[in-house]
Amino acid sequence: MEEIKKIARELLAENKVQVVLGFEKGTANKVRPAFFTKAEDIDKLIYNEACIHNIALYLKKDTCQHAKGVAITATPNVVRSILQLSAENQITEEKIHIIGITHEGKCAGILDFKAAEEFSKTQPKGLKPEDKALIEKIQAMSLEERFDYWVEAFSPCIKCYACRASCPMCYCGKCNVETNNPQWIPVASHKYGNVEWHMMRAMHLAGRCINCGECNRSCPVDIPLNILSYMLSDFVLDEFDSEAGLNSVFTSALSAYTVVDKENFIK
Amino acid sequence: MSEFQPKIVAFVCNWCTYAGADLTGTSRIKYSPNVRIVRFPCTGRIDYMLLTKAFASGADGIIVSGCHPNDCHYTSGNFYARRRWIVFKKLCDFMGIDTRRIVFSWVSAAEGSKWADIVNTTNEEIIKLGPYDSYHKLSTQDILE
Amino acid sequence: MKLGFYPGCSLEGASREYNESVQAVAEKLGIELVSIPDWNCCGATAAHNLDKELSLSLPARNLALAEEAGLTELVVPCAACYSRFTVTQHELLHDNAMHKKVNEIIGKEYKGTLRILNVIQFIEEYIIDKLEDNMKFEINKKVACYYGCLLVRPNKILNFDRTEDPQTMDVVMKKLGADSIDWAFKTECCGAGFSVSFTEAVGRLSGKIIEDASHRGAEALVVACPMCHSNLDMRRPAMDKYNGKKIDTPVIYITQAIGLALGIDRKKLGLNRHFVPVKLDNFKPYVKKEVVVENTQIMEEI
Amino acid sequence: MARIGVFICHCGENISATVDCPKVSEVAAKFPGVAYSVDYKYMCSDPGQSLVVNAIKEHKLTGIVVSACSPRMHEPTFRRACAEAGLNPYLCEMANIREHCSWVHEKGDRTDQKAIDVVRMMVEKVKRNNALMSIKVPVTKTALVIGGGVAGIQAALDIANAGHKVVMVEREPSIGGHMSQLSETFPTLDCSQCILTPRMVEVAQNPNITLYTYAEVESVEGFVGNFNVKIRKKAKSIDETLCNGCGMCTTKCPQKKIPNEFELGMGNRPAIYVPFPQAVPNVPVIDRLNCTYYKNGKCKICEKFCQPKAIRFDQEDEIIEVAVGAISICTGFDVKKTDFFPEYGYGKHKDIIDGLQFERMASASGPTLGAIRRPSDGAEPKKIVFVACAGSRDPAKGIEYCSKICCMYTAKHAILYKHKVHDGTAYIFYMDIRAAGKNYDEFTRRAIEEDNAQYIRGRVSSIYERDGKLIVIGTDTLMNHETVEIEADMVVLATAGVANQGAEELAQKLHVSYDQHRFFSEAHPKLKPVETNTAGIYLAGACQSPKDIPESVAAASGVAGKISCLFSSSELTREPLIAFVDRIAAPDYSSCTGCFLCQPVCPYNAIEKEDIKDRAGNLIKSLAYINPGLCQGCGTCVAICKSKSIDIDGYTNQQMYSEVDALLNS
Repeated sequence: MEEIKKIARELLAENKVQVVLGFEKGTANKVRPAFFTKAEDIDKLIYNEACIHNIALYLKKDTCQHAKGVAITATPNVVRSILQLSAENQITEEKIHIIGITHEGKCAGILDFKAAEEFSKTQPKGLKPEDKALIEKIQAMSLEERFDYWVEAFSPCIKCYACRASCPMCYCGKCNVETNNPQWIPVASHKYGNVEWHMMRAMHLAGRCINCGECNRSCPVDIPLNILSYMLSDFVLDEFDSEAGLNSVFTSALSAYTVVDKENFIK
Repeated sequence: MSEFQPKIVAFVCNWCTYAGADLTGTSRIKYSPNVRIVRFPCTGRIDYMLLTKAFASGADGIIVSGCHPNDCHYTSGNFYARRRWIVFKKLCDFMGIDTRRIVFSWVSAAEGSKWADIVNTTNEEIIKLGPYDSYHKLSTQDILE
Repeated sequence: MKLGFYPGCSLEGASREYNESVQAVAEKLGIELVSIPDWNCCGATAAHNLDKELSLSLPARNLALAEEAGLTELVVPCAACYSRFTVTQHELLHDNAMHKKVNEIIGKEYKGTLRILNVIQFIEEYIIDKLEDNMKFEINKKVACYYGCLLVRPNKILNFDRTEDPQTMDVVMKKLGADSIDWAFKTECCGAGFSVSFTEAVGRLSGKIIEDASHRGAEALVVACPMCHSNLDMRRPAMDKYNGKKIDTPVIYITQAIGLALGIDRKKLGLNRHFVPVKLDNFKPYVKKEVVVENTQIMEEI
Repeated sequence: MARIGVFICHCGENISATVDCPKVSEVAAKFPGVAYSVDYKYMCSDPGQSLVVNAIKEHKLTGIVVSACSPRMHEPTFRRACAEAGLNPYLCEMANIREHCSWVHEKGDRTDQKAIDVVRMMVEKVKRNNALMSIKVPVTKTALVIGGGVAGIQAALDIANAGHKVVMVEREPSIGGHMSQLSETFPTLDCSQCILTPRMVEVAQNPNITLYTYAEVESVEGFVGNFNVKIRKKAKSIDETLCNGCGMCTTKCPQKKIPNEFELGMGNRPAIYVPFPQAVPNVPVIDRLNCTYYKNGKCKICEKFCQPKAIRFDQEDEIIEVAVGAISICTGFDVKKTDFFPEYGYGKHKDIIDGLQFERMASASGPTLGAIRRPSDGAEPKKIVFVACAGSRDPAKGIEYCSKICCMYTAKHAILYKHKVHDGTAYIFYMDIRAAGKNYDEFTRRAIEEDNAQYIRGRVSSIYERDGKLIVIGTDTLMNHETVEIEADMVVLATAGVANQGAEELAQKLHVSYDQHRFFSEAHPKLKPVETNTAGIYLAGACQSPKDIPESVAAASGVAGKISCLFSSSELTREPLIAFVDRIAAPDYSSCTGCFLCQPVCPYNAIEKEDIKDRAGNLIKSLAYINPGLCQGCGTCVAICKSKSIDIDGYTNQQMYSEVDALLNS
């Protein structure tokens, strides 16, 4: 922890960065993401097991956008998000100083993107057993059961868009759901609108989701919607050997093809 | 007519399947009138959201068709489309959306009879499956509520 | 080693020597051939001229019985039976409605899991590798391999060998030390079922085959089909009449040739049963070729 | 408020016999936004078009739907009518109720309903059409001719003589193609090389033509009027500027036993060689696979004897880039070899040859200097059998089509044979004699009547060798299907003409389509026989389907005419149906997030990065920008874009969505 603080303090003191993105103590024994702009404030910077939020999200916020340099305390999920954002031309390497934190909570020092790629590869990734189990459970259902399962699962959705707001990959200035000419997705949070919204989100994240689970965590009504993009990222890895968050230059399974892509379903 | 006549929407590319369907016409090969063709420049242009939109609006079956691999008028549009279909189909399957109702095919400008076959077999298959009530209801029922 | 076996009518009757030689060779090499219990006629040429369902049901019952008996591979030495079996399997696996119907007719469920082997496939897979260790003689004769029609046709279904100029038997015969000649009548018609009703035609068709083989110096014809064998062997008078000369080139089954190379008793191979006496003898004793020696020396040097 | 006009065409009875046109018109009149609806017998006729023009003016229409045939047929016609009436031509849509409705369905309510639905779809679409201006693009007035056979030569000379530049690319070391291999030509029996060689020389000497032999097209980018072509000029190992064509190197080369491709393996050539004496250019190439120096690192005898010192062993392939405005594909054909025929012995009998080999044999410059000789022993064949349709018109062989040229050349072969072997007999097994063409039937009659060719109508089931003779077994269908057995000395198979090697790869490089036999596809079998579906790329000769010399030459001149038309003005007009990235007010400038996931999917590299900067020059945002000159309008980027920031004119999101909406919520 002290090592993280030391790095952060130095970066701010030397004016290499204007903002350090990390966590501070919140109310009621909780932690909350925080922007640190002064070296003396770094005392408040913390990192512990409770700091699970994917703060890569804030890199696209104004405070970071306007800063010349940004440092970020980055767990493996955050590192993967940063790499994917870079692959999608949303952030540049010169600006971001990654203070790596391994999955065991140890400081991995400052990582440039190349090191981050290595870091990303060595950190445990892939689906958690409970997510896998849920996917398998759903896959074992009949077609009708699956449909009913999801309609039911989405029915409490109130279209608060917390899933979108918490997802570092949902960075579009104008989300498609807000397009009304044509009205691709019905705005109302009825069954149809909910199914189509979550379906579109899953498709948009196909091959881009880095499996942080932030969408699920932020959902006030506990929809297991992360499962959709998890399932697809697993599928895309199997099918196209492509995985998000490992590479800082362009990768996207859906913006590529091979001549031998499976076509047994095409007549 | 008491027999169920499904609504089938065909999303086709202009260069191969649309031309192939033209050839079906010039060859006077008969097929079911239950299909409505929507012309796109290329399969690469076909948005998967139009597919769910079609189901929601009352389609019972969908045909998506374009040029054979390597024959795309724009070289590679169909390859990107194919990849998108693979992923979309997987997602639909996972979400319980009936992918037997979405027929993907390659029909070239020379395959007039194949086009008639695709339409007819899809029509028969959809008649067997019946109307896609579960999805239609999704869009109508809840809105009325 | 246990394989399913379907003899069919020919191998129990007129072509007993074919059966005898297959069994003798299998026994010698430690392969157990298990006959399908309660097998019936394959339908031969008669059934599929009359009734499609019947022509599929007869083989299907045999195949279903073999599956019930827990067999996974079935050796069918008769080329006609092999053709009927393979065609049935193909048709039923490609036509669900017919498959259902046939299952009802035979009162059994035919799954289609069985691999059907003709005698050459049987030799290729289970015998050829064992030859080197077991051969006593080299068949140092000039032979003409005659395939007939049913082994390689319809090629789209059987997918076996080249339709017009098959090679598999030649490969086996060369392995036995024989000089298998390149000739023109490998797949020409022998006259087949006309044997009884229109013997003259068999005389003409088979006559050309025998004449070309003997003209090119073949000392024996090698076959793998009971029908071909009986025409080429039994209808010699009609052929001689057509050719205007007597030709006494014998016709042997490929399994008999293998039997001879393995040193099996001629009687056990049924060679005494032929119309045209099989005089082939004076075979060269087989010496296992030690081809590897040179290479190992080189290897050592390296 | 939209004022849409709907025009239902009867197409004579083509539509009205199946679809109740007045009813469709009546129903369409009630669609929201439809101001005028009418049905008429022939909408594409002059009065029909005036009807459209007048209705647009009279009813102040803001868009029209012509419900008739396929837009691939008459869309341009009605767009012109719109323009004439002062309406933007892109405010016209066609509802296809002929090819997609009346011709494929039975008369009945469901068919009428389909016609109505299709019209409703297009009405909803056209309401959302945008007025568009066509795009002008400059034209590079240079043509690329791929292939230097007779078609390529004709096309190149015609274009060059019209005053335009031509770049010709030929795969082999010399131009001339198959025609240079032929002996005499039917139906006049004039010597093939005598008429071709002067044309070859003309190509070499024409100042407008740049010739690259031993070269292949590496890649093609761009679009009509503006293609960028990379040509791989394979290393000849010779400095062409120095070589004087003396031929010393070829006579001194110690490698002499390489099968000569030009003689189809019936003769030999050295490793450094000119394919044939009249080659253009007369510059040898070194066959590196067979050259002793390239194999063993020793020899260089040719270098020693080369007086102008033109041998370059270290020469490398060269990539040449050229900008052209139009491309003519003239890559010709190939013939099946005798090994394609199992029933005729898989090519193992030396005395069974194919038609092209017979041409070389009959040619005075060929391996036998024009004498007909058995390849096996050099004896003069007294009985020769020609088998027509070897492979052609045979679905079992995968070649259902007629190779077209074989009937005529087989008759020619029989005549040439008789002229050279007076006491010989020629038998010809045939299915039909197809001699449609000027003086063609007279020619086959001549073979039969004057030169005593024995025509037997029937197929050959097998050919085998016996005692040095070839036994040909066939049937005579005109003689009670009797079996015919001929003891021949030699057999010539008129093997099927097939697409040339590499046709598929070339088609993919050029983005043109080809049929199941790998022949290039024309844009329309009747009305656009020399165009491809890709604007600016044309076809001539046997690369399209088997063709004889006059047909190939005619097609080539047709292509030259087309290309000259294209080059007649310095600009051409393109359809403006292309993609664009949306623009909105500051501070967002566009809903595009600049993720550039669309960039790799564009087949034309049309998506560029555009930087939005403030007045001080600071970067605000990077956006995707679609270069309208390069975009061809496939729309793949549109479907890829998550924020729907890209749209495509003619097929906008609004249009497509409304179409589907109108179709189903009826």
